[in-house]
Amino acid sequence: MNKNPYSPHTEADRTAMLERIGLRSVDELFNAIPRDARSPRLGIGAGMSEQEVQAHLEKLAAMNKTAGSGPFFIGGPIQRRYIPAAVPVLALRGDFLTAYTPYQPEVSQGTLQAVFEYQSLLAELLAMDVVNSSMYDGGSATAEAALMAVRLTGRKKVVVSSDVDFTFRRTLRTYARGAELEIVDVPADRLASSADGAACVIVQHPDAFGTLVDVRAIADAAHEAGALCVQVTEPHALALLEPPGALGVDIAVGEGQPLGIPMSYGGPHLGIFACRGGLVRQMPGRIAGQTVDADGVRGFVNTLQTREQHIRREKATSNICTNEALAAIHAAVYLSLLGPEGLRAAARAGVARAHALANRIAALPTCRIANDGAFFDRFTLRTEMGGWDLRLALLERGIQVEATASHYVDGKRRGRDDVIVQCTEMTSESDADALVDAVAEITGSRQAVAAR
Amino acid sequence: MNKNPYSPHTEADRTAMLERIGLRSVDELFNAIPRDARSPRLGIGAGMSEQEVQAHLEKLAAMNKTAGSGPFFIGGPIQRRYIPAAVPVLALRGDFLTAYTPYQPEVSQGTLQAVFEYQSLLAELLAMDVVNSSMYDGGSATAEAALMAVRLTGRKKVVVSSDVDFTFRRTLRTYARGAELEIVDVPADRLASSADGAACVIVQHPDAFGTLVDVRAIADAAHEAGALCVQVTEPHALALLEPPGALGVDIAVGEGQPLGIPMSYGGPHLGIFACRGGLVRQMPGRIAGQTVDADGVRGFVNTLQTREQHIRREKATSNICTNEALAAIHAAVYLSLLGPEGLRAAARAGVARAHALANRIAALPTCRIANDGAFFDRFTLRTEMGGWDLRLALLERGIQVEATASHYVDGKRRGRDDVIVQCTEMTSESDADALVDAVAEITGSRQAVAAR
Amino acid sequence: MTVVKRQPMPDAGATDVKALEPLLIELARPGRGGRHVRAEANADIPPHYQRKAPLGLPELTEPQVVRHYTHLAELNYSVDGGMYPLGSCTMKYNPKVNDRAASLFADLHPRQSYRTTQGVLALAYELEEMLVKITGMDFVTLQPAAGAQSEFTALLMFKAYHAKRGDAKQRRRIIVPDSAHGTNPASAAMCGYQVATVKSDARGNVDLEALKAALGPDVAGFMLTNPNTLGLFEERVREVCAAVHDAGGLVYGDGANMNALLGVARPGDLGFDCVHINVHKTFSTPHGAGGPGAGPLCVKMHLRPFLPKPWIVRESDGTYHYDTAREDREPESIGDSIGSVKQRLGNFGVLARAYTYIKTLGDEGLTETGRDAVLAANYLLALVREKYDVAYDRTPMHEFVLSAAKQKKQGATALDLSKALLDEGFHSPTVYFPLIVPEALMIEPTETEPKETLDAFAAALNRLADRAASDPTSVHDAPKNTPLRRLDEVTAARSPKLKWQRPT
Amino acid sequence: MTVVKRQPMPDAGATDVKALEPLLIELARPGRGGRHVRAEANADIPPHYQRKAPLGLPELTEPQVVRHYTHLAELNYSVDGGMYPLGSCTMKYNPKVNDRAASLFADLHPRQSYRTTQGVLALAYELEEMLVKITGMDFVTLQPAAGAQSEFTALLMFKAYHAKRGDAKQRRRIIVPDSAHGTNPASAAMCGYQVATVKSDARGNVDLEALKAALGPDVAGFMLTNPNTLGLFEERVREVCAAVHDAGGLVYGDGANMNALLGVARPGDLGFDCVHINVHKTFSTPHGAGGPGAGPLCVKMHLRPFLPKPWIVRESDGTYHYDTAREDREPESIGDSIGSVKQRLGNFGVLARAYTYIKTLGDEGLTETGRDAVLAANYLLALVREKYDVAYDRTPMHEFVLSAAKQKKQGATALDLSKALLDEGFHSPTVYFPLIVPEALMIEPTETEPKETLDAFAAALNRLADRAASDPTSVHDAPKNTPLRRLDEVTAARSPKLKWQRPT
Ligand SMILES: Cc1ncc(COP(=O)(O)O)c(C=O)c1O
Ligand SMILES: Cc1ncc(COP(=O)(O)O)c(C=O)c1O
Repeated sequence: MNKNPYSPHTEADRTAMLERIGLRSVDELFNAIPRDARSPRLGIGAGMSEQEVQAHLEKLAAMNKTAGSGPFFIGGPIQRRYIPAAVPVLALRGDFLTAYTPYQPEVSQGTLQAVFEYQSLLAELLAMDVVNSSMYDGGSATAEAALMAVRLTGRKKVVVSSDVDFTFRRTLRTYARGAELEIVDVPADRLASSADGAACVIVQHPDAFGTLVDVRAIADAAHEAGALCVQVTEPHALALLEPPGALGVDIAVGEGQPLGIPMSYGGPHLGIFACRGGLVRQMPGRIAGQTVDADGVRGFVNTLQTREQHIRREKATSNICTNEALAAIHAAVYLSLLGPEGLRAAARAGVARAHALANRIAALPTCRIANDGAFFDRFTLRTEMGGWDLRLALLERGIQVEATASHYVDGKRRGRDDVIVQCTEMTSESDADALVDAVAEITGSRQAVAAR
Repeated sequence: MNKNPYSPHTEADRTAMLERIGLRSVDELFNAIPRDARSPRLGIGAGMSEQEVQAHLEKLAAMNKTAGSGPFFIGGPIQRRYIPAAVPVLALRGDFLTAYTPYQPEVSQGTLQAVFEYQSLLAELLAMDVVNSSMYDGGSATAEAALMAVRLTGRKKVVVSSDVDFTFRRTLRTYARGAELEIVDVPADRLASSADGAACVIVQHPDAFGTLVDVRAIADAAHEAGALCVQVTEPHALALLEPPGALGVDIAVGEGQPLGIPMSYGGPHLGIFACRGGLVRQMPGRIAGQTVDADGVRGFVNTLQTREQHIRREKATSNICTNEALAAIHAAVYLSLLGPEGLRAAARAGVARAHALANRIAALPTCRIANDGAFFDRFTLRTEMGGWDLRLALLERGIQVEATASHYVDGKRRGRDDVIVQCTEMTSESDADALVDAVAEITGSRQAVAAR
Repeated sequence: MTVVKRQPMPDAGATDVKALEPLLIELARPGRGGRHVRAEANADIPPHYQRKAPLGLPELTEPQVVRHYTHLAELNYSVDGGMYPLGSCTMKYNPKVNDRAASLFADLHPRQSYRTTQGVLALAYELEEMLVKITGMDFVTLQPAAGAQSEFTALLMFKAYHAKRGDAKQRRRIIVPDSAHGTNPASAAMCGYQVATVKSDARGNVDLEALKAALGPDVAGFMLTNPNTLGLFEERVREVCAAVHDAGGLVYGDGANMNALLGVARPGDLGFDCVHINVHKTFSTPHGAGGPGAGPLCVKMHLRPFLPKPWIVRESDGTYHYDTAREDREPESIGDSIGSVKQRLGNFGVLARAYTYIKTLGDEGLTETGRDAVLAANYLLALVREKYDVAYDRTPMHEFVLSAAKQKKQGATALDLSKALLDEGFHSPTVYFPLIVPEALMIEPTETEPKETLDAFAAALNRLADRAASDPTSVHDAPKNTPLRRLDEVTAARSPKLKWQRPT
Repeated sequence: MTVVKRQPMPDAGATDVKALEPLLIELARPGRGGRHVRAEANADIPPHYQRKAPLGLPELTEPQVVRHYTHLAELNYSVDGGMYPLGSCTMKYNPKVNDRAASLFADLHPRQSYRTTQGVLALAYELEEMLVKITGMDFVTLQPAAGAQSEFTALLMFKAYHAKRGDAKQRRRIIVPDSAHGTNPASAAMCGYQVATVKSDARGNVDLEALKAALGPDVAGFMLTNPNTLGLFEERVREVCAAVHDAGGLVYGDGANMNALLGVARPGDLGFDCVHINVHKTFSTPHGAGGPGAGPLCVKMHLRPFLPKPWIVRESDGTYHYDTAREDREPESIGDSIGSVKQRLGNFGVLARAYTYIKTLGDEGLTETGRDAVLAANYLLALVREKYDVAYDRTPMHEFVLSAAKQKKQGATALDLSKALLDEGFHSPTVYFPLIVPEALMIEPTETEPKETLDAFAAALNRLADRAASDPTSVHDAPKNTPLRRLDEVTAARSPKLKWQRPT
């Protein structure tokens, strides 16, 4: 029996194949390899049967505490949202899952139309002219937006709000090392005034802490200064908030994972990337476009490829090749299922629960909501003891939240030490109760609660 | 929004449809219904969103203790076996899952070839001439085998071994009420001598307690007496045991669930039904057969339908209509994946673990193995305290076994009060240790074990 | 499946037969195989019992198996792929959440203690309550695996009921309408009953006079489908049931057409003694290419004692167990129960899907379903009635039966039309059933087909009627555009090939 | 997908364009919709921020959505459906157990504490160890989302490495062979490097003399794919690496072709400073119609300090955490690390599949994979070499490049042949890459295609060569038998339609 359980070759096959090639042993195929480097011992161990490997992975999985196993308020760009049963059933069909990039459009119309529809759905949501077929994630999409702005303006300074998600800012700074850009972090309220000489101004709305931001003002200021305005946003929020396209934004980016894609500890996810029509030739990534076949039947192809690495090589708008097409298909199925009403309902649920929860917590003498303004579906909670210790204390009670204390970027740490509380339609009443009770107890305003 | 979330009809659609029909209100469609019986109040409650219904079912599921959650030794015809990941991926494709019985073979070749291959695979395994495309389960297959024997012999007495699984004997007796058959339960060793005047003799091998039975002798005796021999069997066992077709058996039946089908608390499962070629015209159930299409291309159809209810009505060989085609497709995929070696490995694993476990338990002074002869992959354990109480004591320790005490058929109870221990490839070393330790402790031979 | 003509696969393996897809044995090679279960070298089996017969299962790799079934799947028409208007089959959409919900109960064995399966019992108990409310009956058994087994179960109960009253011996007959589904007489026969048929009247109802004439002290019961297989509501259903009851018989309700009555009317209010439900029709569980299904039987109080065992009992503390197994022990007697046709809760995996569906729809959703199903059928009929004869010209419920008698005279039979419809990209209706309608085309759109699909289907049917009128021979060799063309069923039956022949 | 010509669907909705499947907006109707999430009526948002722009998402029912994507899926060719011999893409079989295993980790958030994700960290840590052993490197980052991001990551590390040694300013150039994949120069450019190209020699190796000539104090590094994109093992790989090192440069290993080297040779033993792995090629993770992938980067000791953060640390007690987050706090400094290109462990869901695959195969399975992959390629080449020009006539590794130059002269280009191959039921090879081979057909069979499929594929290729010779025009309008025929890419690019137009 074969050592690789997926190998079809019987010993008879191998012998016949060698004969046809005109060799006596497979080893002869490797004569070009330095002798002393051939057939290394790997030392990984023996192979396992599927049954054993499945059992092994179940053991590993059991060592984790899943989001669903207790009150869960961690969020940000990656969110625990309800995934309709039909999403994986459709998006994970072998026909999508095991296809390659659609190099032969005649036998890839499933992928190409689904991706074209993804682009169209996101264009509706963002009210932007053009959406590409995906980036790796929200972080690299943000970084690529900056690089695109640099190409468009010829400027090397990038101004970014310090209220942009810290992981996005990390990736931005890392990417910036390549082109040796100057990245300037400023508080949101100083963005407008810092646009001078910048290639772009990057603002997040709603921001990392859930606060709503007046993007239009920032976009206007940016344009004043000859800079572009890049908005980082979240798909569900746009069901209720004025979209980038209506705020004068030039490039809109974000993390698409909440659109029916599992959290999977950080990936694979979906980088949303959109821009104004006029900028498309500098856009990174693949783009599907509509056309017709030789019989005049509507069809789709990957187009504007002269932007891409396989044609333009070092002059390409990006090096991206393998992207996140399957995630884009997930998002398309998700949006098709939810429709405008469903998406609004999911978004409203997060907002309503967050606000209800914030009100209950704000009523605790030991706590205050630290957002500088109205917030959307997450908020920051400030207490005497500090967010870091509160997070640990909550974790001991099986409640998972995020602490701003871990928001370091390149060593530089943001001042505040709060806890961020994210709500979605998955946040239940009992989750909310658990959090309020625990916070009350930990921060010592038990009586206050009892009184209520 | 519609109350039925799956309904596509907008109010505009409904109005247009009514107009076309020439009515003003939908109510007018129901004039034939007695006034006082129209539009009853149902009182089930309001509909739920998918998210809520999923959460509700997860709550219900959490109220069960799954087989995988602890040492598990319950088995019999329904067994906990490893299901390769590819089985559900393939068998549950919408193309199979949401198709109907293949009434239009031109657009149902997927179902028909898969079922034809199921029949062929089972014919190989059973070494029988003909296998039908499925019965409801092993119990109804056993009952239908008796009815078929009655039709073939014109006799109304059915002799069944009391070592046939009790649920099968229950179903047999229930079915027998219809044709008013005489069902005679006899110990396996008296089967041969009781065949006189019987339509058939029903023997199980391996039997309900795992014991191996000499089927050939019984088949010979049955044929002597002009009776048919019906063997109840288990698919994995046949990878290692001489098959019914080689033992002179006329009709072979069994439960097909272990072939890649989830236990699902008892169904949907798969009734295996096979017979000698000469008997096929009296066979119940659907049968797929090979033919060609108008272009001479090989294809498959449901055939020999003149046996069936939709054609023969009260003269049909059975009333079965909807059967378990999808389970048959599961079994076909499972057998294709495992192949002869895989099936043998799975079968051997059960046998090896059962024998190892039996040896360890037999070594306990308080226990003895109560099988009357060599056994396959399950055995009966007899103790002073009785199987019933032992089972409960084990359950308190999170170990699940079956007690023969629950083997009542029509009120008549079998004498023995043992515990049955089933092993499969899923039985782990630690499961075995847990059982041995618990039995030792419960039955009070701790020291004896410690000594070891 | 998108309806298309297929060409044989290129990697068809070493076979010279013309085929869309090779057989597993044609793909197999000695020595191939995967590694799905843990290897185990030996098993201690006495030589006498060891298998000597060859174990001729094909040897394949997982990649080959995946391709094989992927190719086969693509040859199937399915509800996921298109409209499936099979009359009497209620091929509505099968919600995906139902499948996911059911999978939560996959790893449970029916012989587990009630102590470890409270969730199962709670679900089943509530499902029984819901079915009682939907049908207007008093009690339910979830045990039957399908409609036919439910019929058989009910008739066994009829027998036990009459036996209890002492006249089982004399009541040897079951009456069924001439429009009845084949399983009805077949189930009666399996119960040892003689089957008598009553004809339908001009309006498609049971001929009440004929029924009365047939009724007598030798009648055990009457089996009635309502709406019947013509898609028509039995206009004098209460008189029919009363007549049977007056004769000491019981009325069996075949609930295969229950979709039309959801929230519209309840069999329990119409005189039936019991009714079965095909959850694989009415409650959206997928049909699985021929099964599985589930056929819960709902009965009135007087039939309760005869229900299959075990029964679920709910304690005041909200826990559940089986009446026959408070301590998981069977009782000394199961009383008047007929026994059991399947263990415990039957096809629980299917029932869990039905439960999920009913919970999702709720009162209003169920009612909307019944009303939309009937509306859709009437709309579709309105679109095609000019071109086809309508078997019985009455307002149908959820389905209707056309007759292609006119087209047959023109030279195109119902069979021809059904095949030509495949070329149009639709599955065909049920044909040649019910038997009392010549060239029957039995059409059930269900509530889940959008209006534009109904329009497209009607247009296709009407195009075919035109072709039948203008150029009937053009449909004789249909279908042309399907994976295979018409199959030779005659040879298949005359010289049956029921399993593959190993290449020698 | 079985390769077949499709006809537009009958329930194509209200669209008059000729199309295989309508667009979502063509299927939508105002007022349609499902009920997937809990209803929520209000959300407190200041008017200034509220959406005023219309939210033009299509309104559909779940049944419509299921049919739509089922129809679309059927239009795709896939590995599950057939052989996919795209050179450089390693389209091997994607085991189903890998997907199931990965799904066990779906409900975990990357910002959870290491305390609640020990299983994740244990898996990732062991995967790093396994990759070290397979590549012969010292350390690994799992962060890069794909090969290209891994290249970019590595080049950032090169830059940091040279900066640390003080000569980053002068080292502005990256050298790539003329056979390099497009991502190589593109990644270099993203790092602000100038890109220089060295030509290949007559045997398809890097022209060592040309390389030496190009090397100098201004060179930061050299990017080498081995086996290269011609499928050829770099015969003087050690001299090549040594030359680069002598010039103070670093050697990047593009590991896209690692499948050929599994258990056969380790980049770490050949002189590379680092190598990336496309787990979506070598380690069987599904390509998802264009992604996701994962591109772990394996490096030698001297590059370790520059690896992206965080790093996994294993405590003596067998517990795991991140070096930058012992208490989930970030450090004051990340040292010489370039930062991070993705958070924490990158595409963990993909990496979990790769881990499952490696565990399944083990040492012997991996070795057999490399050997079978190379054997299959050489066998296939032997079957087709008479009819096509072979770009470089040497024993290839896991793939080989044919030139259709001869056929082009006859009147059939590589493009024509690739389209005609679709009609034969096979996916086409990679065409027109590498750029240095005229009319390139780059063919990679992988180890999972059975011999009989290789034979069938070779027969098809040879049939096409014959057609090119006898009747070249016959391939000009291929494909004829696919869902669509050749698409008009020119118009698509000249007047781009990049999203649907709402029907007005
Ligand atoms: C009217 C009618 N009665 C009974 C049945 C039998 O139900 P089942 O197929 O579930 O056994 C059917 C299903 O075909 C039917 O249509
Ligand atoms: C040789 C080579 N290098 C690099 C890449 C880029 O890898 P990825 O697509 O994962 O970004 C590829 C994949 O196409 C490749 O074939």
